[in-house]
Amino acid sequence: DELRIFAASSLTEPLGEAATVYGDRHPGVRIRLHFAGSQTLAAQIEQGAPADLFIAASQDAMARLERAGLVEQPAFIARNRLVLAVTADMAEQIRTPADLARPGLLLVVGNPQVPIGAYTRRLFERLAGDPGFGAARVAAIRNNVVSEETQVKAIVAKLLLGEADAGIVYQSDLTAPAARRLVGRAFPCGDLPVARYPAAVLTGGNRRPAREFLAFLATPPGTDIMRRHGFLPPGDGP
Amino acid sequence: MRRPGPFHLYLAGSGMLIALLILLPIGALLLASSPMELAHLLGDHEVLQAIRITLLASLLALPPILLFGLPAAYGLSRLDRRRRRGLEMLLELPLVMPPVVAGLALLLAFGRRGLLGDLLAGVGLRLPFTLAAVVIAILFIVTPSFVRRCSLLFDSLDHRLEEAALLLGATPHQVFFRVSLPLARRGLVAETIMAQAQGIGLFGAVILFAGNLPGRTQTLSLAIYSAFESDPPRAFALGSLLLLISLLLLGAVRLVTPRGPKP
Amino acid sequence: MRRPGPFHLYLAGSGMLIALLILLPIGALLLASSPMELAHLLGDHEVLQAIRITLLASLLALPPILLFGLPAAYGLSRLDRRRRRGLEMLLELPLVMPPVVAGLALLLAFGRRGLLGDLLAGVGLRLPFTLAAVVIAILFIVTPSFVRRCSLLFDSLDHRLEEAALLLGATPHQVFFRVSLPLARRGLVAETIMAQAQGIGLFGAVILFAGNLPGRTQTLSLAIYSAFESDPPRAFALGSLLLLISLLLLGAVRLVTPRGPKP
Amino acid sequence: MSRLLCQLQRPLPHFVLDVELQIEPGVTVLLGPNGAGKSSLLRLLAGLDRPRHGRIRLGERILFDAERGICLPPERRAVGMVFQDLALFPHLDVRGNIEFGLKLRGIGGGPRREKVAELLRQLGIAHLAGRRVTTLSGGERQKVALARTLATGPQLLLLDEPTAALDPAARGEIRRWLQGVLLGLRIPTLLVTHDAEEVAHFRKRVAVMEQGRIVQHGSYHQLLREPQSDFVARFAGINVIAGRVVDNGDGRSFVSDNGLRLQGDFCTGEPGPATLAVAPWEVALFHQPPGGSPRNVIAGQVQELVVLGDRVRVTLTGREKIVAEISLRSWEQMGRFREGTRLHAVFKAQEARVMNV
Amino acid sequence: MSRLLCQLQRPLPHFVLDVELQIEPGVTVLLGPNGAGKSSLLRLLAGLDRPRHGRIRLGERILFDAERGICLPPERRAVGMVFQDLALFPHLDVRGNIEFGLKLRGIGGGPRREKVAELLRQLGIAHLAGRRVTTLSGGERQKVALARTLATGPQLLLLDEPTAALDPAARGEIRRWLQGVLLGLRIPTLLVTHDAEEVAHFRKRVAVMEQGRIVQHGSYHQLLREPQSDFVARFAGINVIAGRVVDNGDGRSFVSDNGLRLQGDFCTGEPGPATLAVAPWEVALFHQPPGGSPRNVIAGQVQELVVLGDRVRVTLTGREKIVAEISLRSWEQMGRFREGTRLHAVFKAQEARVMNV
Ligand SMILES: Nc1ncnc2c1ncn2[C@@H]1O[C@H](COP(=O)(O)OP(=O)(O)OP(=O)(O)O)[C@@H](O)[C@H]1O
Ligand SMILES: Nc1ncnc2c1ncn2[C@@H]1O[C@H](COP(=O)(O)OP(=O)(O)OP(=O)(O)O)[C@@H](O)[C@H]1O
Ligand code: MOO
Ligand SMILES: [Mg+2]
Ligand SMILES: [Mg+2]
Repeated sequence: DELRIFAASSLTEPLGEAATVYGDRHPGVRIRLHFAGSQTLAAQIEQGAPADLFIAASQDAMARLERAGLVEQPAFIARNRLVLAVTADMAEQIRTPADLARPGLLLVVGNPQVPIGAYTRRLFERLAGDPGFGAARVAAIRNNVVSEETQVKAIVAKLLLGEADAGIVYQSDLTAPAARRLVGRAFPCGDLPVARYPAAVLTGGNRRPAREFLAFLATPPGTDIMRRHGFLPPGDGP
Repeated sequence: MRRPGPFHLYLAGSGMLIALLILLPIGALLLASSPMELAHLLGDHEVLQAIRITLLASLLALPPILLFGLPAAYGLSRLDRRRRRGLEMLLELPLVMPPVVAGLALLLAFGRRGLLGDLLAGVGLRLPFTLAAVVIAILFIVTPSFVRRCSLLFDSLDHRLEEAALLLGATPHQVFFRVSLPLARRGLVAETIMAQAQGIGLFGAVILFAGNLPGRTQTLSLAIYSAFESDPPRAFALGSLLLLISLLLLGAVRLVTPRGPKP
Repeated sequence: MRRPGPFHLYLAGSGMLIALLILLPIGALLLASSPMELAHLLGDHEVLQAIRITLLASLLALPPILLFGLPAAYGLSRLDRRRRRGLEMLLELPLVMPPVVAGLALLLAFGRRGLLGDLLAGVGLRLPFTLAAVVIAILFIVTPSFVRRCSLLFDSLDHRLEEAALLLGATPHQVFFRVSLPLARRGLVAETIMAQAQGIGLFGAVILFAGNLPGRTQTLSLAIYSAFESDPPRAFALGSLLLLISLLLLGAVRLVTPRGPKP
Repeated sequence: MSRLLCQLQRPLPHFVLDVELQIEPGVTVLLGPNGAGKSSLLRLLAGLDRPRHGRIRLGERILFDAERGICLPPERRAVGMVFQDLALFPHLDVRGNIEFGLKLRGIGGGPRREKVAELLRQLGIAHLAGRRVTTLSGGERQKVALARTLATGPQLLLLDEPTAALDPAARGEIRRWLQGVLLGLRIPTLLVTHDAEEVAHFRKRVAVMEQGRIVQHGSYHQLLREPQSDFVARFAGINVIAGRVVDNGDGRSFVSDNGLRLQGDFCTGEPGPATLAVAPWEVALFHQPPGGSPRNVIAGQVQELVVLGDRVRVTLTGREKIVAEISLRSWEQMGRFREGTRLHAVFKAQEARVMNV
Repeated sequence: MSRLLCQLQRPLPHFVLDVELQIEPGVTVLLGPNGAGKSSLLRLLAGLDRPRHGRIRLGERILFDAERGICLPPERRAVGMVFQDLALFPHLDVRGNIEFGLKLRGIGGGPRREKVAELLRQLGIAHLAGRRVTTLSGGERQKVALARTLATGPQLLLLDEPTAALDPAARGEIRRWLQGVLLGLRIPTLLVTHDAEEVAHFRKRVAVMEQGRIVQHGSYHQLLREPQSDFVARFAGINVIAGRVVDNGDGRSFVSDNGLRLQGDFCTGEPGPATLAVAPWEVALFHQPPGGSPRNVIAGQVQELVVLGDRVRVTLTGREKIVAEISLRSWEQMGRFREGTRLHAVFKAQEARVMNV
């Protein structure tokens, strides 16, 4: 049996590991992983790519396939929190997100058209609405944005290379060994936007192994792998 | 003309095959969005900005490409074979680099912590996240193969004509400007057009090295990529737009450059 | 040689500037990972697979490029100007397309739901996510400019030599194979090398059209992208590896193609 | 034993090339001023350019017929051509150039090597066999071009100034060799040349082209006797004086456009525009006007004096310009006169010809 | 009023070019067989190639000195050169080619236009001014190349077969015009040619090159009288017979390598290897061997017969080959003999020269 999983690139690490573990337990199943941007994957599936399971990093891409009737009912398999990543050099200067307002800082965020950027924009809106933080400060922070990357990892790369001082990324991005040179700073307010990873079995694919793999991800070994790579359990709600 | 023999069919067949290979995807892309959508895009501020930056960057890249690329190509074509080999390989290398790698390499060289970081900081220059970075990325990707190919064109010139010019009193630079350049003109114009085209389509290296800030460094190509993640049909439409703009541009360049006589 | 005048300094200076533009990023990239790391990569199964696929795909793309590209270029260079213009623009268009757009366009054309989807399905062909798709992506990106540039090289041949061959009894195809090709040989070899190099570095179009399946369609360039997502330093190292392999390749090609006499 | 018949029209920038020509086996020399259309005619015959109208027949084969829409491509015409600018293949060495056509015909191994060796020997370039053609001297290149064309055994041979770059010795040799070869081959050959000696050599059939038309066609001897154009006269070195025949009661006289009046038996022809032709060796020179009633005397000053072997060519300018060729001995006897000397030229009446134009 | 002095060495593939030459203002003709190194010498003088050893001085200016490490680049030598293959600029029209050098010198507007117009007129190509050079005929191209070089006012002129593609009339005209121009310019000029008439024209100074060396240098007259090599003899059309002078008691005789024995006053020179030179016009032909004791008679068969104007050139082969030139009249009187006829050639003793070699 072959299981063809199309998954968002940000899941490269945990899904790779999960596939190995799952493969050990189910020797009859060969897992093929295909990582790319969520929309790339959606476009490929639309054009008839042979996939059994689709795990996206945004609801947009999933919704697109749902509308086309290409997937079954999706379910979330993980969540991811936004964090502020700061280079080691700047750890002193940037202790809290409020410090981002300092003039001259180089801040890199996601493009609002990609999931990370959309979440970041919502985050800024929340912060602006938070009297404790202040709209003026958010405006100053936005002023420090030098780039809106289309890939989370591009933000990480810029921080690792020291091109930028701080960036807004997912919690999971800080778990990679290379990211140890970055410092994470949590955002203050409680009601933060959270990224959700919907997964769905394709209607035209090999459904049984896909469902079984999804089920595995929800078992303790599965959630454990996700957690170790910085992802939160799916929780509930939309 | 003569009656077409099997060889002519082979030529025509090859041509048609390649035309199909190009036309099918392009046609499919253009069909995927309606003219209305395209017209609509032209009213979008961000799109217009991206077009502006695309044109600006490729326009800014043009003078250095010509100013340094042409003489470098000419110099290369005048070197002896042994010395050429290494240089030619050097010029071919950037072609191999996938966009991410090229972008990373550029950051490693010209970034804040890069090889030249301190030097550039010393003179108060910060390249990444600026239009300059877009231009440098274009230069890095486009110039080497431009130089390599122009040197091929210079190679194919008749050396006697340059000697004849020398004997009429032309200094080497006059020979270059009045004989070599005009003789290779057709080819050089074509190469320049292609370099520009390549610059317009550049994506990976630009996004890594220059970042993606609308109105500052976001080229049309980056805008397309951004749109693709949230609104694929818009990306299709933007892609069509890019093609149409380029078509106009390529046509315009052809109109303004009267072709020299075929040597 | 003569004493270098200001013009020679200009030539040499331009050359050095461009050499720096290439060498700095490449050097920085190579310095970013230790030889140990590189050696380590060569023991990695996935990396070896990616190398295999990269080489395989660009090797498979070579015959069609030469078989159809060269005659198409030759045919083009023999057309009259009016008919050439449109075709030349057509050949320049794919250069402009950002990789994503190119990939999309390919999907729209050759995908299961694409323009030719039913046709291809009818003959039992499924292109996306196969090695064939990688090859087609390479062909789509590389062939047009290859054809355009080779036609420039054919243009610069002395037409009299082809006439002389005809009069010695050569049929048009003999003229092509025995006169035109050998005469343009140096340039054609160079263009072929560059086309191969470009194919190796291809990314965006491949990931969209052919997917990123390790062992099946994951080229080194895609492997770098994946590594970039999980382990950026590994991506650097893979980038260096890609450069070194290409360097070896480019050098090897030079060794096996004895250069014809400079015409 | 096939002849070439052609009747062609094609517009050139300044005039229309309009030729009707029949070329027998053997050499026909094609003469004409620069830009007359000689090379253009050769290209039409070879099939490299296409005539607007007309037809070309070589023996039984129709190479071209505008009306019937026949146009054999060059490679199927079996026409050999040596280009004015040679067009050697720079990517091949001397041997490679010569055996090019043989290889195409599938002639391999021994026979090919022998054929090439023979040609190399006959042209005296055996030592160059392995040389790249770009390193040859002008004359060496020309020999290779000749060998390359002859190797293919063409049925019609078009030679565009094939010996122009050869040194005189080589030229003479190759001319003789060519003659031998062509005698053996017996194929129609059109030889473009500007070399009078070459014309003298292949003297039987000479065609003269001017402004795209064949203006004269015959033996060299006929040309010399009745040059029908300025070019032919100047080519042959004949004096031609333009004027008109007038009838003056007691006979006719010739009055040149510049007012020189000549009388005598030679003034045949009808009254009206005419030209007078007289060969330089039929002109005698005197310090004093000869006695009697000198009716064919032209007085003038020596403008140019060239010693050619044992003869001296003297150009005299007075009312008309006239060239005389006298023996070195006469010149010495006349005191080795120099430029500027005033002399009188007299020509033997029976040698001069007046032709109506 | 500057002369060119050169002393050069440069290895070529088959021999070493080794030339010592002094060229006075005016025209020096350079002759030599194909591949002798003439074009190569011109390239060295022009600075396009670099000699291994030696020096070149033009008037007071040192163009090259290997020892002192001086090597003026071509563009600063003020050397005009017409290439054997012309090398016209295909991207410029005729006018553009001619004014190329003038533009470089910053000569603009009126003076430039006038200069160009004058040259165009003088060469008779005014109607071609706007033509692309690729559309010119061979002869037209050569005229443009000449005009282009002369326009720049060079101080040394190197002309590599500049009239080879011209028709004879144009050749004569341009030769005369060139002579006029050069007389006016008074600059040293080296003219490579294979045309005997051209040599006769510029007869005062002739240099002969063979195998990379100047083997003879003098007036054409001297060359004709004492051809010091086979090439010169054949060039001038002189008969040269190789043999040796032998002393036989009652005087000396000349014995050719093929065993022909000739006796007479002309057998001067020391015993030993020698050549006998006799001009064709000094050879008389007879059906029967002339009476008396014919000591300078060569019997043979007519191998070739060419009518040149009023003379007939007859090639006789017997023990030795000898060429005679007789008048058309004599030939007619001798019954218009043809190829194959057996004849006897006799030369006037006082005209033959025996030279020790
Ligand atoms: N490709 C062309 N385009 C325009 N005009 C041309 C072209 N080729 C030749 N001509 C013109 O046609 C005329 C005849 O040229 P052609 O080469 O046949 O002359 P030719 O008799 O061979 O002269 P020559 O003895 O100088 O070689 C010339 O006036 C020439 O300028
Ligand atoms: N670039 C070169 N490489 C090798 N050999 C060459 C080169 N150029 C000339 N030669 C050789 O040098 C010799 C002299 O050539 P050159 O062209 O000087 O002869 P030339 O006297 O001008 O003859 P021609 O009268 O035929 O033009 C020839 O044997 C020629 O083959
Ligand atoms: O995980 Mo994504 O779809 O590359 O943001
Ligand atoms: Mg011609
Ligand atoms: Mg020469």
